[in-house]
Amino acid sequence: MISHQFPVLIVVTPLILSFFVNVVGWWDKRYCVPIVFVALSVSLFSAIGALEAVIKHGGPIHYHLGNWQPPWGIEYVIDYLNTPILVAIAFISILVLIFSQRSIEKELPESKIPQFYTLFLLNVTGLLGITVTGDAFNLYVLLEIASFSAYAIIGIGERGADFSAFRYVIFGTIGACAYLLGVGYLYIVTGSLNMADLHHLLPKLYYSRAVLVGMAFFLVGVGIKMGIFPFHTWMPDAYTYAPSTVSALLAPLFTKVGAYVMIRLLFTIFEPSFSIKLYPVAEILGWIAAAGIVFACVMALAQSDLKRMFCYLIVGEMGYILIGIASANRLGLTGAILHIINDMFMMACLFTVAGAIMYKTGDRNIYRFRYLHRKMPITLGVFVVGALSVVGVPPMCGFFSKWYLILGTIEAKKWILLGVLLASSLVNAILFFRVIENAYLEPRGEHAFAHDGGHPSISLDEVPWSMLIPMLMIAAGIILLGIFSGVIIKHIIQFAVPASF
Amino acid sequence: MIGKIVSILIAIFAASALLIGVKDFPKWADPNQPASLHVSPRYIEKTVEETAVPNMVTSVLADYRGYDTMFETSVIFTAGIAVMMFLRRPHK
Amino acid sequence: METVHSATPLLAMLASLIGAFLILFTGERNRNLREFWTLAAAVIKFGLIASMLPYILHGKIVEYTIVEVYKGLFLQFRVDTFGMIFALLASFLWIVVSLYSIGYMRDLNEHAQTRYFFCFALAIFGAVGVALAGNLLTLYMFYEILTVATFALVAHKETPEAIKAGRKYLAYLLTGAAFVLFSMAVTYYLTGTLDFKPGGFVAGHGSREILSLVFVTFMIGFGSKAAIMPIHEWLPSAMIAPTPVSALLHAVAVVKAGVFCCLRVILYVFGPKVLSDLGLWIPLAFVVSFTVIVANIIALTQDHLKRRLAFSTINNLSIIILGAALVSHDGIRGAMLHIPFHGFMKITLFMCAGAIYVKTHKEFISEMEGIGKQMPITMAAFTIGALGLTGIPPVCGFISKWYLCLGALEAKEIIFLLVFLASALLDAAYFLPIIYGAFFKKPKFVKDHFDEASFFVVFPIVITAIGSIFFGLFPDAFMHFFKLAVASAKNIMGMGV
Amino acid sequence: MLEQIVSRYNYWIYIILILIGFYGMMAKNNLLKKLIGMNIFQWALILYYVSIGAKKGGTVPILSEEAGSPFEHLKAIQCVNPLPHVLMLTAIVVGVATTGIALALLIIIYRRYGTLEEDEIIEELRR
Amino acid sequence: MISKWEDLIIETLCRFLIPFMQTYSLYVLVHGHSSPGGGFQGGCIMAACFILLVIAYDLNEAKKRFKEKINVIFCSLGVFIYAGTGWACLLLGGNFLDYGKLSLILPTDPIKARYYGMASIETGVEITVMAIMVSIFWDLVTGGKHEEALEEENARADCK
Repeated sequence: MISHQFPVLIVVTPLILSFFVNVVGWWDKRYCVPIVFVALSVSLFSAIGALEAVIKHGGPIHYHLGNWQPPWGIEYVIDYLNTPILVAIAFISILVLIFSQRSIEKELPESKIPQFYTLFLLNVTGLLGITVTGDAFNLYVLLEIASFSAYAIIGIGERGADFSAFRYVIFGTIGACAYLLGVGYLYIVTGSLNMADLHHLLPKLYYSRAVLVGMAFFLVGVGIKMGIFPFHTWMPDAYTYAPSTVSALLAPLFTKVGAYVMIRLLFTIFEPSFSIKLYPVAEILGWIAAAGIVFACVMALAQSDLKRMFCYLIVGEMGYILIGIASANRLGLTGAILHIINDMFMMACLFTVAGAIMYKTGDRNIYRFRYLHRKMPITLGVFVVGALSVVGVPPMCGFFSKWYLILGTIEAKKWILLGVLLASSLVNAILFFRVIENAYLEPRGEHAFAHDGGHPSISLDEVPWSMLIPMLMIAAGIILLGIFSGVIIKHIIQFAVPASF
Repeated sequence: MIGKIVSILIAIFAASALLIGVKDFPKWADPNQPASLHVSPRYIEKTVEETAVPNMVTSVLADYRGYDTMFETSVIFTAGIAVMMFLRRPHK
Repeated sequence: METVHSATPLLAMLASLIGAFLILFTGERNRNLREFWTLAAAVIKFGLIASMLPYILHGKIVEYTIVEVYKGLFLQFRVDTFGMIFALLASFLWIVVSLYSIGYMRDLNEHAQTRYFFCFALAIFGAVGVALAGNLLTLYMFYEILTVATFALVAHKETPEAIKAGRKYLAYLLTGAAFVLFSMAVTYYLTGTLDFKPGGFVAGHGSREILSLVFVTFMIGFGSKAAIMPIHEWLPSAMIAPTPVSALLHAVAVVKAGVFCCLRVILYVFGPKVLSDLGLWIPLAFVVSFTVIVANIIALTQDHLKRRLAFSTINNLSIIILGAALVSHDGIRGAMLHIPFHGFMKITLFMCAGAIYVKTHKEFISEMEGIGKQMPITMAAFTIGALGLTGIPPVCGFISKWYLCLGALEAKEIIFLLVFLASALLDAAYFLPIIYGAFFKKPKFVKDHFDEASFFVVFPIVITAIGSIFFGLFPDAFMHFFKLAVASAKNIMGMGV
Repeated sequence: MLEQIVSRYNYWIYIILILIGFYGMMAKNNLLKKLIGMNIFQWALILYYVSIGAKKGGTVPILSEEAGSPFEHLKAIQCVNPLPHVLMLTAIVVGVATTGIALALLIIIYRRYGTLEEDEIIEELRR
Repeated sequence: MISKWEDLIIETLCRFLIPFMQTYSLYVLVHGHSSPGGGFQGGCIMAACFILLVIAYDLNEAKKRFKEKINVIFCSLGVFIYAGTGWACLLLGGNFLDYGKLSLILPTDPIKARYYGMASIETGVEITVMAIMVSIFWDLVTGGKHEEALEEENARADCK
């Protein structure tokens, strides 16, 4: 009985508890985190349940809200594509929540904490809803919830956050409106809002220009939310100035969910035949991806601020996912879907590390990290894991998704994309070993050579366990995802790739 | 200045893109456009016997697509909380 | 060839991995315990690997699959004769080197010893993983781990030059890794498998051009680690690292791993047949012969002892690859024998250099005149190693070189025979002066009483020196290098001995 | 062409509005003007959606007993399409919420930098 | 605008108007089913009353009638009623927001139950919209510092 309700429980539990958080937090702030934790763990549980249900049922499961048949009512659809992403979102948001307590206490005025956690929960609700919904307009509403809470929790960051948040409001609204235009253009020629229904209605309209324009605006809207290359301009500022918890929450989840929406759009609303063969969408995406990765690498090399460097890294990672989509074959898409999940973990790892360093030193400039490995060894250990994963060193998960992307580009004979992939991983190596050098190596003479044990003045000063445990779990997740990526693909992702490939 | 020119060019580009789509639209207020034929008729014809509410907008808003409306309300809620968090000072 | 499914390879790997983390968590607090972990892990690892030797000698293959990655693509250990050679060499020399580095580090009172031992253990983890890997993907995985772990060792001294050397090392090796990744992916796309097979598995897949391209990229990729000219530049500059590290780099783990990978690709991915069909071995052979000659000539000009040794290493590595590249039975045999034998001799030489440095802080050959009177044991060992490299019996270097020359003859390639001989001569030309100076020249300052380095430093030197003579006399003694090499050559060429 | 325009003039109007709003959002230097441009943009969209719902000869989508039309025999042709109106109720609310958040942000920005001109704020941030 | 105006006509007029406005907003709410109207519209009208109160009198006056704590609770309460209705349907064994299932606890048939379900959620919407609008208004006009802003303005008024 309960198992039948999993799809909706994933979303409505955090929603209804977020109202509690607001009221209860008004009386006593100490109850905020536990309530949020309960809400998120319920969604995690339901997400896992949904995953099991999908695997048992062996196909998509539809849930009709208000018991109205689609396309009249709104439906939730869980299938092989979105359930793993749901699980990942819920899991990471729980870890970030545990991580957040201390750093939020440090970075926010105490009076804002209840509202912060309300918005935190609403944001996760929105992201989960976007992932699970099967209705184009419902997706828009949830996108707006996620975006609004994102604007808000970004805007309370350090100096400059408010301005970048306003910029984000402008860009986000353009994106949302572009998405809404896309929906409208599809609605006026089909009269339907349900994704599956659109999938059936559209093929006979594939030569109408309205559909093409609608798709174009879809892509632009989603692209802005994803922060892919030409539309990324809001992202570095927003995620850099935001509180470190917030960037640790949004950077992994929001952009990846956008990537998920793009895959849904290209392969569920439209058919691959339209979005790949009829129009050269894949080609265009491929070029955008290549340009974006190159741009991101260059910009990231120019940064000395850790978080900002990571932000440009996200632009590059989005480019990887686009490459997977653009290579338009089974391997490439497998890589893209796998990379969505892997990248959630990698970015969560990196941004939580950045948050931990901020918490202890209050400084993000990578040229001032000297002796950090004596101060916070565990944090840096986690950082190294994440870094190696992004660089693409097996057995970290980053390598495996890159492996499938490479195979995909080879199969699609897109040699330029292949070159970009390989070269960018080298640039990532430069980026990260720059940081690792600054953090680990101590040019001789600064520490006494004769007596070991090194600098007396610098002693172990690690962040509290409530921050370490989530980081360690994420690092473990990175390695496990890498080793067992084969299992995940074998049982889940290979069914998520549209059958027409 | 350059920025203004560039932005107006972009705007015109976007608008012309939208206009290209408009060419294939059905005529305005055409009773036989797909939007009026595919999903909406049920809302109009069945609303009373299915929901006992004569106001179709309400029935669609609150029942057929009630889930949207819930999140719509949550959107307002979100905005309120956001404004509260941005501006409101702690109480003495 | 029947396969034995057993978890021994995994356990052997875990030994050093767990050891590494025990070292890390023990840290500076309790040095003896920390170094006990090092030795314990080393011994256990060697024991586990040696325990697989009987199976291998009976022509079996020990296999352990960790997990399936994709269709027909596994993370998998597969121990065959060739892998066994390298695994035995690395794990045995780890014991020696860790003994040595304990002494070295303590005598010099180096900093950050925990990190040093940790990365050392990880490097061995990677090297043995490369040896035991059953397919290219697994091999690549451990190859990368090895690269990253060694970076910290190369940059260990943390002087600006050291950091520069580390960067150079990473730049070369990660670029190489990217090439490897590319060619690996293409290979998988063409053949649908990456499992090593004696005699190669790419035959019949893909066109001439694509196969040649893949071979070239493979060679660039792994050659960057095997220090084939012109991509050898990182190796001499990595000499800045502490001597045990150089010893590890040269004799045991890193460059040997590179050569090992090259041989894997030449013999187990492409196979002699494809090589000779596509005529790919000729350019390869010429490149490496060029490397041999030029490296030797450069070595003549070096006065810094370790740099001279470095170029001698480059020369010997290329000799190994050359032996494999002349697709001949004896050549392969010689190449495979030269891997462990060169390991023993070269590690002796490096540890001698280290001992001299520990005692006298002398790094330049011109300063070492008469040092033989001061440290006779060390210099005796040095002499053995040097003579071995020049290919003088009864030191083991003779045997491998003998087979290499036979291989050249078998392949009817007189040029390459000449290359082998020339390299031996040149070896003599730059080693003998050192020995002569050390023993017969008058020291600048008179110091007649013996003044050896500490026990931990000298003992390993003696072991390896004795080892190199021992293997020269009984090449098939307890590690059975000879038998293993013969067996794998047989499998590859597919003909009886 | 003219027929095109006349028969779809509502779409032309909304596109012109979108053009204005988009230009305002991108080109204006004053953040408040950007915000106004944003509102124009959104309301243009709402106009577009609502105009989808129109039907020639359709009445308001509300049944009333005294109209004398028994519910059963009501045909879809007689009422305008209620769905776009519902969607636009949501869009309106979203627009209001966006404006609220943006205004709150502007208040903070003005407090912190003492101006709403974008370039001046960027100058301030550089410092 | 948040300080006192001292204008008899306006005050009396508001006293006279506000009850009617509130009644009207409730009318719009309950007749939303059979005529134009509903939660959002009603909520906005209801919020307008309190805003008018602030304009005509001052913030304190308005806050006396509509406490801030109450406001915060109402913000959540409305949405909670909405989602709670959905949950009720869930717990009664239907899908989320399947009002038909409410007939198990309401003395009506499933069709009519939908009517009542909608009524309840419209109420929720009205409450939330009203509370949020008022609170946004308060925060925006006073820049968040409610009473202090009031005192500042009064001080300025005294200086004049």
